[in-house]
Amino acid sequence: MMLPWLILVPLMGGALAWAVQRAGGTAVRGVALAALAVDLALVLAVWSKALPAAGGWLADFARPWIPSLGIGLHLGLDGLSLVLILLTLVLGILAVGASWTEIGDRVGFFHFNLLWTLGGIVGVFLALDLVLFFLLWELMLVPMFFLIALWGHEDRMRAAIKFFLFTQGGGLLMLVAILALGVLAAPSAGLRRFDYFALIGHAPGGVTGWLLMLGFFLAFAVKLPAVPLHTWLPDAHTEAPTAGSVVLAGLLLKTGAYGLLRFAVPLFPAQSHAFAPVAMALGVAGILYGGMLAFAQDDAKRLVAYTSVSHLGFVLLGIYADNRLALQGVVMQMLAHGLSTGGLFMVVGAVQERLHTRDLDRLGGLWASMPRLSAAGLVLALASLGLPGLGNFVGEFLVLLGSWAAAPAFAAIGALGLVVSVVYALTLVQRTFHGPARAAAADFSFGHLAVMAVMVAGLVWFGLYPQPVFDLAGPSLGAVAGTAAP
Amino acid sequence: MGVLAALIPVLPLLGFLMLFLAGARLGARGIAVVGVGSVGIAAGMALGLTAWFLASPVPVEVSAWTWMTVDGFAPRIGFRLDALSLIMVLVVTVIGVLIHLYSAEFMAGDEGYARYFASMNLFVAAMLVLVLAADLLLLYLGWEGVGLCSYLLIGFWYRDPANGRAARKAFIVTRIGDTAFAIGLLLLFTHLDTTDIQALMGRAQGQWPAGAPLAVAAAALLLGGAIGKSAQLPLQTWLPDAMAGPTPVSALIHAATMVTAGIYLIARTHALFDLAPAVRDAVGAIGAATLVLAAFSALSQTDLKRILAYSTISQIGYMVLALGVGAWASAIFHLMTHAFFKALLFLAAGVVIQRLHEEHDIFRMGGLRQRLPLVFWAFLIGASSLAALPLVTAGFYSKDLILWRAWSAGPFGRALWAAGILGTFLTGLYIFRAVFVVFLGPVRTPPRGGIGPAVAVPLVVLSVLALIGGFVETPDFFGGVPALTDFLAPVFPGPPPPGDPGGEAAASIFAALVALAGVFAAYVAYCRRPAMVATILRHPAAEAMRRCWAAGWGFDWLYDRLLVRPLVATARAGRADVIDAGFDALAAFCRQSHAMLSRWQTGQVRWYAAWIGAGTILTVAISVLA
Amino acid sequence: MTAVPPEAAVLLACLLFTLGLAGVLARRNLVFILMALEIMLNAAGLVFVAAGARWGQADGQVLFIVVLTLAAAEVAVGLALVLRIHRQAATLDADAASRLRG
Amino acid sequence: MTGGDLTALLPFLVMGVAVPAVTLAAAFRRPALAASLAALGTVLAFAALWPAAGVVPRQVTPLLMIDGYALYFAGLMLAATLAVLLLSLGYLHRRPEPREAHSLLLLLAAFGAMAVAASDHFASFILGLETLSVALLGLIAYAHGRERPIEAGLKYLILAGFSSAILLFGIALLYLRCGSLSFAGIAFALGRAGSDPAILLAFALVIAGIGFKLSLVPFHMWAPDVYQGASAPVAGFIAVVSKGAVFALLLRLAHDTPLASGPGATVIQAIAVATILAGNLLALLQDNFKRLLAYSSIAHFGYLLLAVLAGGVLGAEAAAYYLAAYAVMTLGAFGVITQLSAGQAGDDIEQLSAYRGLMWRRPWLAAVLVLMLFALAGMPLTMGFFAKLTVLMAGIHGGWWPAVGALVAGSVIGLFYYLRVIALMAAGRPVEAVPEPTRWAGALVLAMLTGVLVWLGMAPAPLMALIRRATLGG
Repeated sequence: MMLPWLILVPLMGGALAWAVQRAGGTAVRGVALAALAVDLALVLAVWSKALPAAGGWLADFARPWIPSLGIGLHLGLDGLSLVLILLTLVLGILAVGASWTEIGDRVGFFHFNLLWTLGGIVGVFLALDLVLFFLLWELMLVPMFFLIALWGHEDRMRAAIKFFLFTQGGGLLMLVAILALGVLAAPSAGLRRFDYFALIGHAPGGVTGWLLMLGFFLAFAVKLPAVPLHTWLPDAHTEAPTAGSVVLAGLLLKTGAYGLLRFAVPLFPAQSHAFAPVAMALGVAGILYGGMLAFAQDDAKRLVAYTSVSHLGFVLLGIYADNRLALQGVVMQMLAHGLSTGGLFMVVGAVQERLHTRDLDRLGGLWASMPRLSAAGLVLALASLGLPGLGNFVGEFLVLLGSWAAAPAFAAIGALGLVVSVVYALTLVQRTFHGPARAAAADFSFGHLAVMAVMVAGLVWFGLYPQPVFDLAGPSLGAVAGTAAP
Repeated sequence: MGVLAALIPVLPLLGFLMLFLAGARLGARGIAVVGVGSVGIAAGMALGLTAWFLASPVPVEVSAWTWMTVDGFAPRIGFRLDALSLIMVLVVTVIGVLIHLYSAEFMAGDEGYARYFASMNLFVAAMLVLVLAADLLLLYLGWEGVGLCSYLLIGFWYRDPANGRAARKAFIVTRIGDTAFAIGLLLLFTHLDTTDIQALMGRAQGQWPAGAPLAVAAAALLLGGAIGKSAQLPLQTWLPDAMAGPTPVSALIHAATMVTAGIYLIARTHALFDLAPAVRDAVGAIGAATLVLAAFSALSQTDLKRILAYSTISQIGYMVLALGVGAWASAIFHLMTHAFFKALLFLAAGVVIQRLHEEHDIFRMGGLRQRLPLVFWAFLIGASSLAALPLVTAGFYSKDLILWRAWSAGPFGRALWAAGILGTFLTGLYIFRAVFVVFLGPVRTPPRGGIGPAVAVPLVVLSVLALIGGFVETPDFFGGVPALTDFLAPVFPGPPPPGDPGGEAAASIFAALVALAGVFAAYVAYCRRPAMVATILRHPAAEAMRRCWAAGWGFDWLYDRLLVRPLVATARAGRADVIDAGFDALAAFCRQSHAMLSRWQTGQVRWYAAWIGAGTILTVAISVLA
Repeated sequence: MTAVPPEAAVLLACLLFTLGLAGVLARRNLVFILMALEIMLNAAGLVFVAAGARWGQADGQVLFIVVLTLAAAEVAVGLALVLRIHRQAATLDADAASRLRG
Repeated sequence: MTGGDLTALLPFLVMGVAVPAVTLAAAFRRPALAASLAALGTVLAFAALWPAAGVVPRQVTPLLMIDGYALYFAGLMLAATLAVLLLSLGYLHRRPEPREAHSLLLLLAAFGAMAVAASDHFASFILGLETLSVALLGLIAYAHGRERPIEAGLKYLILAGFSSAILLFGIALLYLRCGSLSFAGIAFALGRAGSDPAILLAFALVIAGIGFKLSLVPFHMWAPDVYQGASAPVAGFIAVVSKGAVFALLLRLAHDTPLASGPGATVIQAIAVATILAGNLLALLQDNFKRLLAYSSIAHFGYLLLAVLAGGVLGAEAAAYYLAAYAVMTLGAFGVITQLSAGQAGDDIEQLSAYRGLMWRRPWLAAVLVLMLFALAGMPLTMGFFAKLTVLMAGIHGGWWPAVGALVAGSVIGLFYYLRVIALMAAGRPVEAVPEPTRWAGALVLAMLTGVLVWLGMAPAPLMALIRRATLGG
């Protein structure tokens, strides 16, 4: 019964935040924080009351919605969704905190969009009816579009539209695949259903099955993003305001990975199995290509954006390696990337807010005037390069370990990403924080520092004792693992 | 008692956390107390642990917690204290505390004082984790941790971009080796189902016959990690540049401890290398080649720290050579003595450089014997030990053992031995070149300031160690105390080498003579007839040779042309993301289509009617033809 | 009275239709275009009459009357428009009325 | 004619009474009275749908088939007409032209449209269609003293006549071949005799004629010019009522006769693909908002052809829902233009540059327009989402993959220009909203449309159930 509220609370909070706009920015932010905190409490309440059922499902909610089309309101929570929803809400709260001073105009509408995006993302992680999933998948795009288009930087309109077009293009292919799957899996039109459990195991064979699988894969690969469908990402991430970049990198990309884990692979096990080498090759290509481009950028946000391409390459590699090691690595990589890259965007965003530039040629030597900001940036960059002891290492190592078992060649080439990541992460550190002081501004405030502390603490926790996450996500991954392992 | 072993790394870690989080509020004195104190307590505990271990030499293991458990992959946060790790812990903590003490004075007044001690403490913690780790993955954590600290400290003076470049170079080049190490880990776990080092070695010996391809691959990959960290061919290029960091850093990280982690890794996993003879031979060859090439480079440097840097590469080459002939204990022995005398040399050099206003060029130094007597004696002792002057220095015993073991390892060993002998001559030559030029002759730059106790004490203690540290293991013809070998025997089991006291004595005498010849040559060339070198160098071929050596045999040049520039150029050229051009083309196609279709909307009614007519005909045609 | 074979009527209608079509496309004067339209409509009417005759039904004639009415209404409105155009633009050139485009 | 027949015919009878009443009011130059009577007529006719729904389906005279399907579309037409009537009130307020005839023409056109949607006989189709067309002609060229409306009217006159001639020729050929003008009679005759080139020719001509009315590619070229020339409410009326009625007829024709099977299906699919792609591409960088909506409307009817191709209950349901959604979205979009252009003489506010920063100047109107545009783009929580979903499902069910592919590609292209407009409206810095006189009738219409758009976008089940009853009943 609680599950719809998990989606509705942010949506209502967003509307309320907009409504209290006249009362000033603090009221708006307070409402937004409160809504997310309530949502977080709700999640924890659901979790604490849940009795793990078969397959690791902790909670379930099903109501008819449009019976004539076979579409229902079906939400379900398992360990995988739970982990990702927790990440969503925590990052959401941090994003509200990080944009405390950055956003000055239309504060209410900004938080409306932010909370609606978060609500859509939570919904995506819960939806078990494929049409509902698609609906929520699209829903989160619209407020995100506004976040980029209204509060973004110089080239925001183009970036926002590009982001929308790419995601929507992939999404429509997925819609076609969803509908076709529902149509083909039903014995008769009257029995057509888009429920996850009704469709699982009903993938058609032959060319049709392949095309449908590709429909799903493309949608998620755009969102992930997988090379060569990634080109929306650098623009969107670069132009978005800080909170937008944090949500984009930290959460929106994860919906792609979640989609692959929850839908693309389990719905089409045989095709995914055969497709695995291609997907893994794309993952490896993403690791190296994203890293190489990250290194070459002169725009700090763009650099961080490309690192996402590289990091999510590991995710793709791991998903299609498809054994427990790799999948647990994928989950960890998602969480750690959410924190580390989200944090880096906050750092770069703070730099931009203070110095009004992201141009690495005009930055440098920030350590002298902003040691706290720089130290935070350094730690996050280290996480990004996969330093053992921080979460990203656990994720990447497990992915590599799992993919080594599946395909040693891909794992070995993917491991070169460890070298590439050092190159770009240290380039970022050097060109921003080190070198002769070219610019100076006020250091992090206490609030910002607290946000960073949460991020770093999370990364250290994931890096040194990730077991709780693994225990939580394990049962859900059990259902995925082995369905497509080569 | 074993808990103590686990606690040793925790102390510097706590020191790091205090300095990192509250460094600014502690004040200079507080920073020094925390920084030095944390390592000092760790050193004290290490000494206590040694006493206890000597009483009952049984390895202990402590598990803090299981890092993660996924599908059989269950690395532990666990520590193992045995003879090998104990020696390493001692080296790290004792030399560590001395260098921390030295730094308290040496770095005083630097704006990054807290940052410096934080990084140093973190380094010590990571290094202790590295040597104490019972699990290969935890070892990897320490391994990367020390790499990080090395990066942070090389680039400590971050305002100069050159320092940043050197720091990144160090991290990136070692990371290449680390990646090999990581892949080795993947391979080992995948085939042996554990990452616990003891279990891993046991299973490797149980499952793989000698020369098994998997064993060879695993050993080769681990070797990759080791040569990266220990600056051996072909990944040695980062170490000379790493001298950009503060000198105590060079002493601790880039001479005494971190760079020898590769030696430790191979020694720790020696069972694997025993299964891969080909890789072991490669190890020996790499060591021999590195020691000779680096010695030539050391000979042609003018920067005091770079001389020492190349010397470090060369000396680690000796250790690697020892590993290559299976003389595990002698490698560790040399690791230990090298830590003493090389740290000593760096600390002394640090004082020299600081007193001469950051002057690095030895030819602008001179006559410092009278001005800085303590430093002179310390440097001289260090140099003697490095040059392996017979009987009175620690370096003599360790190096001699390596050469003897190489000699007795068959024909391939003899070749390695020859390289070692050549190296011995060169070592004496290059280090005494530095001694004579810097401390004798006329005063070229007057030194300023004196030496406080915090600098003096480490110099004295290390001088003593550099002299007497070799007596833990003396050859048969000179006392015959195999204390270290015996101590390490449980870690490195195997038959004792065939005793041949006569041969060993002869070899020792020969090596000693060669070393002395090197020193004499330096004396001739740089004290008696300084013009001689200049005369030789006037020959273009000699000058070209000198330049080649000075530039580290052109490895940097080669890598720059072969790898760095093409990769950077490719990356910069493709910066705008060529793939995006494809999507741009699609968009352009849509725009073109729009333009074309728009042009057809002429607004002329007859044209529209014509289209309706044409459409009708088309419709008819399709329906009739379909 | 000999019945006209429907084929002949249809042939004639086709001819008329094509003629009208060509007229619409070829003439620039609005009045001529309207006349050409009438011809096309009447071609359709002719087929209706012929078909009605073929099936012996009144429907064909009825439809013909409908078509005639329709044509008349169209011409009436059309001429009114042409008048307004003439008053405003002083031309009856159909091609001149092409401000709306793109 | 029985009482039941009269009950079924009641909505039409109400309209039949309303039209002369409004004519009288117009003749006496009573614009307010004419408008009120017209509104009353549409409301009453709408109310008459309920009693009529009780007695359907039944064939009333050989000309009209009154079934749930016809009533559904009649309701849609009437609701749309009422919306346009109300929107026109404020729009015409200060314009020079007389206002009374406007209501009359709208009512007349709606009457024709209802007849078209209910006809299952070519005679009634032609009659209804021409009533509709002639009334539309008056509406398009309604404005005084400006060139654009006249030019638009002229183009519509010539091209509508041209296409009518083609359509009539096709119908005549069908009649010649089958001996019947009723759909059932034609189907029966064809079922007995099978098809031959003459039939294919006739069908092709009919498709071309209908294609003109629906502005399908390549018969589409008139649409943007006419939308631009006509006033915004009239453009909305053409886009919704005229096209909707003809589409309803096309569906019935395709259902009753083999028009859309065999070669016809190939033709329709080819037209669908061309319409979707060309319509969207033409709108891509269009700078005139009315033309942009015209092209977008072209593309939407390309999507709708998937429902025709799919046929059957699924196709009919999809089309019915889609048309309802389309009516709401299109009227909403044109309604915003109407509201913006209300109370002023001259051309409408239609250049896109005039929409820059609209979100900050007229936040409520802009919000409505944003919602309508997102709905047109098929975004969730609006009717547009389920409209696209149902049509897509119908297309997939029938396996019309080229058309499905075109729909996907077209939707992505379409998204671009909708977003472009939205981005433009969001551009610029926030300013204080300009207080402007609110046209209450229009505002009410827009509020209702927005409410319906969102409500039926979140809970489409009631409307879908209604459609299912209507289509199954027919």
